[in-house]
Amino acid sequence: MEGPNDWMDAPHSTGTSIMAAEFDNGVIIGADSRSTTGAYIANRVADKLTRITDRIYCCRSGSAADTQAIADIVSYHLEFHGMELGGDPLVEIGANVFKELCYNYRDSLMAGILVAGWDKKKGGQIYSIPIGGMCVRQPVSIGGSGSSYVYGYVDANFKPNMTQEECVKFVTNTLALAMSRDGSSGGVVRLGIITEKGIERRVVLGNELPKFYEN
Amino acid sequence: MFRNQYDSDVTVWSPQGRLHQVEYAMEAVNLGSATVGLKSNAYAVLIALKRASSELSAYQKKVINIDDHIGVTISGLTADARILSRYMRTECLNYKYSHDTYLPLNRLITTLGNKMQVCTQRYDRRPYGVGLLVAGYDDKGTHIYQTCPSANYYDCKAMSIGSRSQSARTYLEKHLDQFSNSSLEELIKHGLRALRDTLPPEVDLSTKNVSIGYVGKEQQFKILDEEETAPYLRLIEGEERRGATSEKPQGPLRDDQGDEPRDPMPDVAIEAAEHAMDTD
Amino acid sequence: MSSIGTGYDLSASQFSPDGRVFQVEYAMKAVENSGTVLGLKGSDGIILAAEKLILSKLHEPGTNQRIFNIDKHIGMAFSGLIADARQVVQIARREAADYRQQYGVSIPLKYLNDRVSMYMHAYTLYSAIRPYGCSVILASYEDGEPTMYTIDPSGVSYGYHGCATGKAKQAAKTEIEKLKVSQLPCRELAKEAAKIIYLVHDELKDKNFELELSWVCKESNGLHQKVPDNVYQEAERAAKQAMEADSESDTDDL
Amino acid sequence: MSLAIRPYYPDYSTVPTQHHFNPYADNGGSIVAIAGNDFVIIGADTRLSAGFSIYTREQNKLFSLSGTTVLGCSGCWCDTLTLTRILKSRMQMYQQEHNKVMSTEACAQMLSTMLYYKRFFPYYISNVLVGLDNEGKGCVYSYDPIGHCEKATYRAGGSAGALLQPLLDNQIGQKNMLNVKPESVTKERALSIIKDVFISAAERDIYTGDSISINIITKDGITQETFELRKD
Amino acid sequence: MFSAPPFWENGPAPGNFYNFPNLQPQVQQPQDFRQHSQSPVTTSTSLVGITYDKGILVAGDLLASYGSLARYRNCPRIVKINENIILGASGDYADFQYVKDFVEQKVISEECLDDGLALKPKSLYCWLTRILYNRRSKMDPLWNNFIVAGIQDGQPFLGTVDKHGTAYADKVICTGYGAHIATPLLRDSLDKNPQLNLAEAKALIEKCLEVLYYRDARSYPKYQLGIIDVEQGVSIEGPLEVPQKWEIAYHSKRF
Amino acid sequence: MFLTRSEYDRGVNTFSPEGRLFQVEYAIEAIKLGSTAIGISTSEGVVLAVEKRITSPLMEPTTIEKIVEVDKHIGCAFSGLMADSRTMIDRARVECQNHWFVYNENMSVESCAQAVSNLAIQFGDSDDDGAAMSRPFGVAILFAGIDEKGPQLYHMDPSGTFVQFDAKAIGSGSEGAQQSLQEVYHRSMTLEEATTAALTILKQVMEEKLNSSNVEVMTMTPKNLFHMFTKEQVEEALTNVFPAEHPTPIKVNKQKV
Repeated sequence: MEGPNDWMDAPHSTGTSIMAAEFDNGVIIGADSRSTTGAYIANRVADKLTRITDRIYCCRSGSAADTQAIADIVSYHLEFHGMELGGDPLVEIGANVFKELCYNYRDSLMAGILVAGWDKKKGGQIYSIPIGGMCVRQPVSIGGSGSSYVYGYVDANFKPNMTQEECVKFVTNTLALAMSRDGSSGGVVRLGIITEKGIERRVVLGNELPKFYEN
Repeated sequence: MFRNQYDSDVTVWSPQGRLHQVEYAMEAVNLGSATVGLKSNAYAVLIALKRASSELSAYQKKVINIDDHIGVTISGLTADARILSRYMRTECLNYKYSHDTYLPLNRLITTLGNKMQVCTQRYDRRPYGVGLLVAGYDDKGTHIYQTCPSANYYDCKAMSIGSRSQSARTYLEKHLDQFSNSSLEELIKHGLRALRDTLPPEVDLSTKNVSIGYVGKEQQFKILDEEETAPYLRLIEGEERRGATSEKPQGPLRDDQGDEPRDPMPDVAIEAAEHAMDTD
Repeated sequence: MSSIGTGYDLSASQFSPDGRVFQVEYAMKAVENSGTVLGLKGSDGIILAAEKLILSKLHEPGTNQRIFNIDKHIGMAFSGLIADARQVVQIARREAADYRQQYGVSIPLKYLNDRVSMYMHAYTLYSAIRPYGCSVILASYEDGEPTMYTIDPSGVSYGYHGCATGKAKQAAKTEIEKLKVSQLPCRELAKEAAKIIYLVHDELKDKNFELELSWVCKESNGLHQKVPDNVYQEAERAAKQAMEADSESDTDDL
Repeated sequence: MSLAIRPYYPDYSTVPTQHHFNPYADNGGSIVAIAGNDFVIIGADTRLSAGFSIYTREQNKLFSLSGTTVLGCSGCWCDTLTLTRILKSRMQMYQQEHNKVMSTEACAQMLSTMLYYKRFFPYYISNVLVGLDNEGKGCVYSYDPIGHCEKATYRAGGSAGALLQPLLDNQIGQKNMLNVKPESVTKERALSIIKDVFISAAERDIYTGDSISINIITKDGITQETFELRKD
Repeated sequence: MFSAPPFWENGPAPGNFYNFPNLQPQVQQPQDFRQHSQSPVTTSTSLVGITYDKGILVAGDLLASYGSLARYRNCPRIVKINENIILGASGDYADFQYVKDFVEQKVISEECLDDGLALKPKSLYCWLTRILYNRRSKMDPLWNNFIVAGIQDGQPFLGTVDKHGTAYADKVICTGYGAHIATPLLRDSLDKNPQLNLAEAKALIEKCLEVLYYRDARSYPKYQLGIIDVEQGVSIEGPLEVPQKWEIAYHSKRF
Repeated sequence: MFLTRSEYDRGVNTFSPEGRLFQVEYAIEAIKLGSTAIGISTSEGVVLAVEKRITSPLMEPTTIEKIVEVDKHIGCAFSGLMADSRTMIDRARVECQNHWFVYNENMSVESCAQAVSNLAIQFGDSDDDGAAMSRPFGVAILFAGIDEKGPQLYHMDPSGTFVQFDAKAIGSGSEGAQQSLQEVYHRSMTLEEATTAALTILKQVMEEKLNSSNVEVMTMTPKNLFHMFTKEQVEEALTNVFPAEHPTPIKVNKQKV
């Protein structure tokens, strides 16, 4: 299947490592930056952290086209609804709009999405919407093809109510581990720290990633 | 009869906030023959007076079965009654089909009310020109509901509608406190007496012109045939009759306060609707 | 109303020469013909109260209620045509259900109010349909915040601290203005609401009435429901006492 | 292989198993009915199963449609549930529209049209309808899943139908026998034959067993009876 | 079946121009273009349900698996519907959420009526049967096994519906692996003692979950227990731990 | 601005202050313009006799069909707007055949009348089941049939009301004819007597002279079901009405109609 020329007919797919984790006053989202068609790296510095509203972001995995379209629709929807409400929509609402789309079109879409954000009512929140369109809130969530290699690391190292910098380190480490084992993930680590103030973006370059055992 | 320019369509409010077309439709109920509904703790009974258009014709059906636990009597336009009862039957069947239990009466009446209301708000419809008395039994016990063309409905202890029904209501109000513990037989007797009060003196109840239906706990709605009706009629035979004769001649069945323009009393469709019938 | 009867008042889709839409004004009249309802926004929630006229001894108590639940956390009281109001209730309930289905959370009252008033307004634009003959009061208590709106048959809506519609709306509003509603807790407001309803009830024109009281507040955990029996009885007692005191002082004056 | 044909899960390398959805299930069960001059008896086992798993041991498969008509169903249980619910609604609609209870013959014809109406997505049920006709005589109607209707005096249907029909042919129909007088079966004999054949069926058919429920229809109404079978 | 019916047809709605009387022929909605090839994705495993003398117990673990990955470990699937119904589900978790949301809205709408009537277990059971059957008839099934437990007319009721709309009620109902492993255990116990009390029933359920944990690779040792009792009403307990014994490992060292 | 009664009779959706729907009542008036039809139900069977109005000598009298077969066991006579009747008869036929197809039994006369009536009441109210007619049908129908309850006669008017009758007349002469029917009808009538009575009354209310080409007669008996009289049979029946020596064979009605 993965022949030398598979990129010619394979669609863009964010074979990916994505994650999000709650910390004491917000959430941190993170992703690798590799975008592949088959085994060909179509973009090595892609940005997989997608803005929905100022304080709601999502991390996308699955078909690039599907997830991008969904994110655009949801973004439009929430901006509009924010105006109707006269305030920022809740993260929960954003997650539910994603879920409705993913569930209702579950047979035609291929999308695994993490919705993360901050709102006044419940603070930092993460909702995981895998293929199939279920939706569940988690304090920490990982997704994408790289995630299967790091479940153990996350289970072992995540603690509730970390400080921001502890959490940044945790997310960076997790993603670096995933990227080093998953051929479809790689490049740089992009981070987003979402708090009441909005988002702060950071990048950890590919050559500056934390190193672990490498044999 | 007073008329004005605001009564041509249901979509027109009069300056006093009335809907004349709806009020006129209420009059259709008073053109029908009288019918009585009353209930005890265990039974709900409907008793109706049937009319025959000619010596050679059969009597019009007045009591209609809706489901095992619901029956109605009608007064007004029978064609409209058929449409409504068909709707109610369908609602009951659908609910039973999907929920494996009887449709609670109040929910049926609520949906019916909402259906009827639509007809009072659109130019291309007209209000249903029929009043119903609905008797039923559900988890909340026995019920008698009254529905009006105005899409109003009332949960009643007892009620009578149709022509000259005021006399029956007077009877019912007078004996109201006896009903709740009455036996079925007692209840039917009360109903028959109330119905008889609406008759002109020269007419009496007979197995031909009376129709009785009842429903209760472990008693599916049952409409009595002539043979079954006769014993009940015999029970009240010979009793002295009252009411009826002293009644005022049938006038326009609306509030008579105020003359031209007799508009200020909002008598239909608002919860204050019953003025229209009180002066029957 | 100089243009009454000149033919410009027969359709909701027509302006009169002096720029009014009479059909909508007439629909408001229907509201003024019905029993009084009021809503009071206190420090910890909202009280809705209604004067329900009893039309016949043959009716069961509790028939034709004037206060409805729209969602778990939203209540609605109305005055005007009951059949029309029930239709509005149905619209509001459907809006609330749709919102939950779409967004996974319960509907904010501000949004519901927008939707329902838009609906009612849509019925004032065409000659083929008539405006709704009812005014509604919507009330909720969300995240510690009481909110209350009223919507008129015209589709206009505003938020209020205290509001009344129906027959005696002016008298009731005057009474409400005497209170410092926003400082009172719901238990107190229940009494005040009952007093006002008893006070504005016109015994000469209307026969008996039934008092309906509901609340949505801290004590009810943000749920809209009928007030508990003890609160109801207390309120009714307070109202009757106030009425007696009132009539005594009246006779004194004479 | 192109993605268009088989979706793959980037999240996870081992793809969850693909299921082919078959809308039908075979839930087994057998029906036997015997009609006499003034009665008709129908029996059905009460085992509801799928493959080697017994869902329940006490599932009634007889549905009384009116005071004189009973339907026995076996096969796809979800279809049975749906069909019988619709039938009950249709019985009530008929009763209200025509002011009378539907006769067994009318019911038999209606069932046939209802089944054929679903010709291209049939109810996978083997139906046996019994009742008294207008003269009070017992009658048995049997159907294939798409609505072919056959009137008989005795019939076995369902998972053990093929096993039992020859037995009934012999015992009731007196087929292929020499020197026998055709005589109509008595109620007692019919009842004992039904019990006997079910005992045999339970020995040979894993989808039949646990117990049988029996309805006996006479002019006086429907009486019900149960009879235990082996429960393994 | 799931979407609310139009309020009334051709009525005016906000933001739309009202075309009166709107007598154009009704346009046929475009046919559903989705392909119905779905299969369950995130799934949960067995449910175990048993009737005791005064009520019903339903238990199921908290895991939602993604293939063989134990991905979500806090997914409750036994929910209280109202004061006399518990609903449990195994199978696709997204489908379960969909149905759960729908039923919950149904109950809220009912509570709004405030007429003192509540959905009955047999009604929900029947309604679910119709929903699931309709979906299977569209070849677009909801990939679940539901268990409805409740009290109706003072009697415990335990029923189940599967993705076909196959429905039955019994004293013992298990779904998934439980149907093969737990059902025989429970049936045996009930045969021996038809009138279990609550404590005995709880012990029995615990035993079943223990065995299921040993033998079902998609199970998880944390579970929820739904109890509906004629006298005590509804309660959902959990997360509870499945008791485990591994001493047997010492005896089979040689393998 | 004073409005006359005519203000309330424009639309089928308008009630008069008395709660009446004038459009429907006017439709009932339309029947009184139609030709007369008489139906009598006896224990032996039902007879229908109808006047045919031959407005021009150039017309082919046999093409005026005033009595039609709906099913073997149900026949109909109608009066009023002929064109409207076609739709209703068509509905009756479809319903009867459909009933037979689904239930393998004959539809009862009452159910047949009700089915047609359901069509008749679909005016004015564009209900859930789709489009509606903007006026009521201007037809009255007599349903004569045999079902399990024996011979039956039903009458249906434009308002959709249907009632069972022992004997009923519709059309322009209906008022006088109905009165005559009340006088002559008795429960033990034979079918032949009924036929004679129907023709006699018809003769009295018709403007034309009664003969075998301007009248149609049908009997409905348990044995022969729907049977339309041939011209010869009509003539034979008429001999009872016009015996050579007596101008009026049965004394029906002194009143001049």
